[in-house]
Amino acid sequence: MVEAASFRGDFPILQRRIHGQPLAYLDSAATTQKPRAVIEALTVFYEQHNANVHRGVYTLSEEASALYESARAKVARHLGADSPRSIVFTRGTTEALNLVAAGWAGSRLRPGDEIVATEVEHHSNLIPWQMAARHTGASLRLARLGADQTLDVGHLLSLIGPRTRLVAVSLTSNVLGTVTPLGEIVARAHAVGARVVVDAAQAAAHLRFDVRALDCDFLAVSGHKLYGPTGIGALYGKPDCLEEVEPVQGGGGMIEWVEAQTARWGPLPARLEAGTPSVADAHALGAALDYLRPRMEEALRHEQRLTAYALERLLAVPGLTLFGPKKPVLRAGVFAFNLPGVHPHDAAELLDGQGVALRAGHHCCQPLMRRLGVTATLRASLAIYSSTEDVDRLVAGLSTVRAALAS
Amino acid sequence: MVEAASFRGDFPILQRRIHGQPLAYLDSAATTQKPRAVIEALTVFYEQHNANVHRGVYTLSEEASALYESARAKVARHLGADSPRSIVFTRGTTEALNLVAAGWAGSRLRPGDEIVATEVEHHSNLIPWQMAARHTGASLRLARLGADQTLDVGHLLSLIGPRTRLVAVSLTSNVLGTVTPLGEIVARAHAVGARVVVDAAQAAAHLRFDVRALDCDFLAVSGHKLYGPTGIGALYGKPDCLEEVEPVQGGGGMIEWVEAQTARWGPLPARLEAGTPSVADAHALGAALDYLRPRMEEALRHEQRLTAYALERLLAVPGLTLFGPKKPVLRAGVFAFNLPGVHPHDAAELLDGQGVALRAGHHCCQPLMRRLGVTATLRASLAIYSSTEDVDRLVAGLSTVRAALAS
Amino acid sequence: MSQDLYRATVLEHSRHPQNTGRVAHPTHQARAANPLCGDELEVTLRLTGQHVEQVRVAVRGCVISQASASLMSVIVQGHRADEARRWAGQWRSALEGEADLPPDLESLRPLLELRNHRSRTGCALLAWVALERALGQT
Amino acid sequence: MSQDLYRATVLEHSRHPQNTGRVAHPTHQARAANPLCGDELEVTLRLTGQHVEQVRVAVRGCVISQASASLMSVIVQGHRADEARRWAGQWRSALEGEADLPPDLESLRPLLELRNHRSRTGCALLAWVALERALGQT
Ligand SMILES: Cc1ncc(COP(=O)(O)O)c(C=O)c1O
Ligand SMILES: Cc1ncc(COP(=O)(O)O)c(C=O)c1O
Repeated sequence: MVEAASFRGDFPILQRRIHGQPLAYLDSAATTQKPRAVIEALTVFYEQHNANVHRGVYTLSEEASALYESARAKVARHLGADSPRSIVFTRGTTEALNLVAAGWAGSRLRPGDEIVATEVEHHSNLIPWQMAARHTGASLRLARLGADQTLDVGHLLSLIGPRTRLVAVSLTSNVLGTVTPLGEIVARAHAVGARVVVDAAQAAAHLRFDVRALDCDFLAVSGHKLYGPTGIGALYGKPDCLEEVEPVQGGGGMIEWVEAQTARWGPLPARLEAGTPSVADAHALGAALDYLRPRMEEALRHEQRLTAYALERLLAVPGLTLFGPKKPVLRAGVFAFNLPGVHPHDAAELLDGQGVALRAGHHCCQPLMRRLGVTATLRASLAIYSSTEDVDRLVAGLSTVRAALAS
Repeated sequence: MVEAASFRGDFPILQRRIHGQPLAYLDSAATTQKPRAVIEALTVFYEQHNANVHRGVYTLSEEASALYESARAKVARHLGADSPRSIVFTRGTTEALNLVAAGWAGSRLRPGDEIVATEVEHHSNLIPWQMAARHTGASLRLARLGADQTLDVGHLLSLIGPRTRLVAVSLTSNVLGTVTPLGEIVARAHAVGARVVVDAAQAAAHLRFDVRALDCDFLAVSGHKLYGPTGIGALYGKPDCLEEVEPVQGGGGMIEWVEAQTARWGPLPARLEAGTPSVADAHALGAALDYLRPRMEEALRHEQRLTAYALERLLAVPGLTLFGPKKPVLRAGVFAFNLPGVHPHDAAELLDGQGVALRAGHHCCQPLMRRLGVTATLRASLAIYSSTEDVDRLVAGLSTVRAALAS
Repeated sequence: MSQDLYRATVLEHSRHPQNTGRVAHPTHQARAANPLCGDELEVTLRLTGQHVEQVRVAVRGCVISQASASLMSVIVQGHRADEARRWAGQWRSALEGEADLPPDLESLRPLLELRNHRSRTGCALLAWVALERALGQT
Repeated sequence: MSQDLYRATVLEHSRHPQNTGRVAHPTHQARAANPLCGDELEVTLRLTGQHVEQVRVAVRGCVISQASASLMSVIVQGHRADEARRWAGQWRSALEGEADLPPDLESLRPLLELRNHRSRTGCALLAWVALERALGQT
């Protein structure tokens, strides 16, 4: 038995009942639930400190600016960045990756240059590179899925060559639950002078990592998958890499000097944050990290045990097809699977009737779905507050689904 | 006497004390304070309905999606748009204007084409057009400030000609407090086949307008200046105009079909909202509009009276230089001014010591500042919760500032 | 509501769908797909004058889209093309808005539960979208 | 705190600033600007060997930047260039971080209130930034 009781009480939504049943929330890979401390941080901000940032002189604006910058420092610390100046706030992973695609690749790549990504990527770590390639004339090469349903790292390494300028890869897959071994990839990329951008959307809350140790050039995360609010995320960049990113939005807060026809950009990271930022959401993301960091070790241990438990239980469901690796050591708590003869949307619908919330669909990974030979799957995913009971209820629910629907 | 008592109680932050004094918040043009209903909407969302949108099948995701789309409908109603499909959620006005600049102008303008904007614009409605012009080879022409310190509309009209493709203008200036008469501008622009994009950041909460009546093609607003949270805003576009906007970000939620090298975009407005949106902030913006709309008439009446009162009191301060028009009928509740021999930052600092919060600086309008012959000004701005007492305390504070600092 | 939905006639129709497959020599045909789940469906028709003589639907999809396709075929077969078009519009209005079901579409009522269930309305519309497309052909 | 700040020696120095204007034949000079408010300032120096013989500051700015410029000129004049550079760094560390003031900079203490007041630290640093730039010239 693995218990999460100490965390569960911190998440008010887990008291919700769905169709008369307690909520078993198994869609944390889509978005995590929020601890009370995060929700309260929003309230405190708006009731006590709300003002625009950008250095208003008066007390409230000083406070709002200080909270905003302190959140930046917390994100830097969580990712292991040397300096808060390496952190650009964005709406989420998608905006962060697009910022690199438009602001870095868009202005630096030339025909003949190559971007290397993978078939396993979320659309947010694929379409921006398609767009950058189309825009610049560079070409996009995708590493394939191996026969073992994990990324074929050997193939990825073989794609990195003298023309490679950028390698884009996720740290944790949102479908396979795999964790990409980045060490050799980064080394190879750097050896040919390419930059590496890491999609850490799924990793940020569930894996211990450090941008210094990874030695990646850019890394993207979403606050809402990190127990923080929607509307905030971050791009980490090494200082010299961020310096190479051209602003893609112009406006207030990012300039030093403006003439009628031209403007001189201000310093980083503000240069890449045009307009009023998501001040309150940034502050609440800081509160999420304050919540998570002292609990991180215990949380990861809990998630690992629960991952092993869920894997065992799911693999025991008759006929169930699990995608991705079957060994717990290799995987995060994300499980994509199907039941024979049952459409995933029907299954998700019937499970919802029992209070079990999980996702059905392509999970923004259409190319990967095609490789797996399906159009959609069910997906259950775990977080700090997930419990064995959630898993048990999923497994029990799957039996009733089969009974009701399987042909 | 003008009283705002009925509204003030709805805004918890107005209970704050600053240096032992009650808060007189006079920086609503930078960001408005939030009514309790908005703060509670965030809490209710995260405690009851939080899930990712993009059509998860289960109850929570259905609820989150419904709340998000219902907020879109409320924004559409507030702006007078025919359909929620005309509303694209963005982080704020800046992102909305940049979306038109990069997604519309960036892909449609050619060398020889002209963009017309004005010297009065906020950097967020100027730099995106500088960038689009540089990017496409189009040229940017700026209408000048008239001798009466309002936009020279005659000059603006004279700049609109056969090469004009886009006219970008603000509805309410965040420095002069002027309201731009858009009727003739829009008519002239349309007569030459140009699109009109309106920066309504300052107007959205303080002016009654309607995109149908304005007949503009695009219009941008910020939630945080509309009693809503930070991190959310909107771009309105006529359906055929939005159709012309190329996505500038790729990712989850905006596609219909993804291959390895290409993707087919999905329908509007999702096509222009890549990645997980600011779901909770959108919902809370909806709550802000629910709060504002039944009170709108009373609020505007209150703000108009208070504007007249503030104008009279400020003009009576010895030596004070007020920028922009001096007649209340012509202006919104935004007052940029200076005291002779007093640096605006020093004044703002001393006023803060008395609990009076107002902004000092260039207000993201450096070109306008140069036209006005200053580098910075003080700025006081009003909202639904502002009171005569706030104005009185400002005026009293200005005397002590003068006594302390004027040379 | 989910359980009810799946227990109703819906499940019957998905288990024993009517008019599946393809019409031998169709005069009209069209496909529709649901990008959310990748479901696909093809409607083939044989019209004689304005009369829908025969309808067949080939579905790869969820219970809802299967049931909706089967019900659609039963409703439409043997009726006039303009009626079929009108019913498609009425069904859309009922599902996406507040409109009530006309008597001719009474058999679809169990699927009307999807009204507050935006993620699945596409499944219940899929066959009708394909039908509209097929009838739109000249 | 604002009131205190403005009541202190600060105001005195801004009212009666020391060493204003320009050195007649400067050996070193530099400008600095605060983009936030447009304030500008020029430091001119005459060095004899490593010795800061004369300092003058021409300021158009707020009380804080004026007072800070005046205090800087008094502190630095007559001292060695490397000391002046060190003081500039120490003042920055004190203002932007937690470092304590060294005894030589004691006269700047009233301005240390700006530590928690990020919007104004630039004003208190402006003259020192220009000084560093001027001394950076070879
Ligand atoms: C692996 C991965 N990358 C990117 C994203 C996009 O994140 P967001 O939607 O927060 O921008 C997600 C989440 O949906 C994801 O799982
Ligand atoms: C006139 C005007 N335009 C644009 C903006 C930019 O709005 P935001 O910072 O919310 O993107 C502002 C506010 O700062 C403004 O006053």
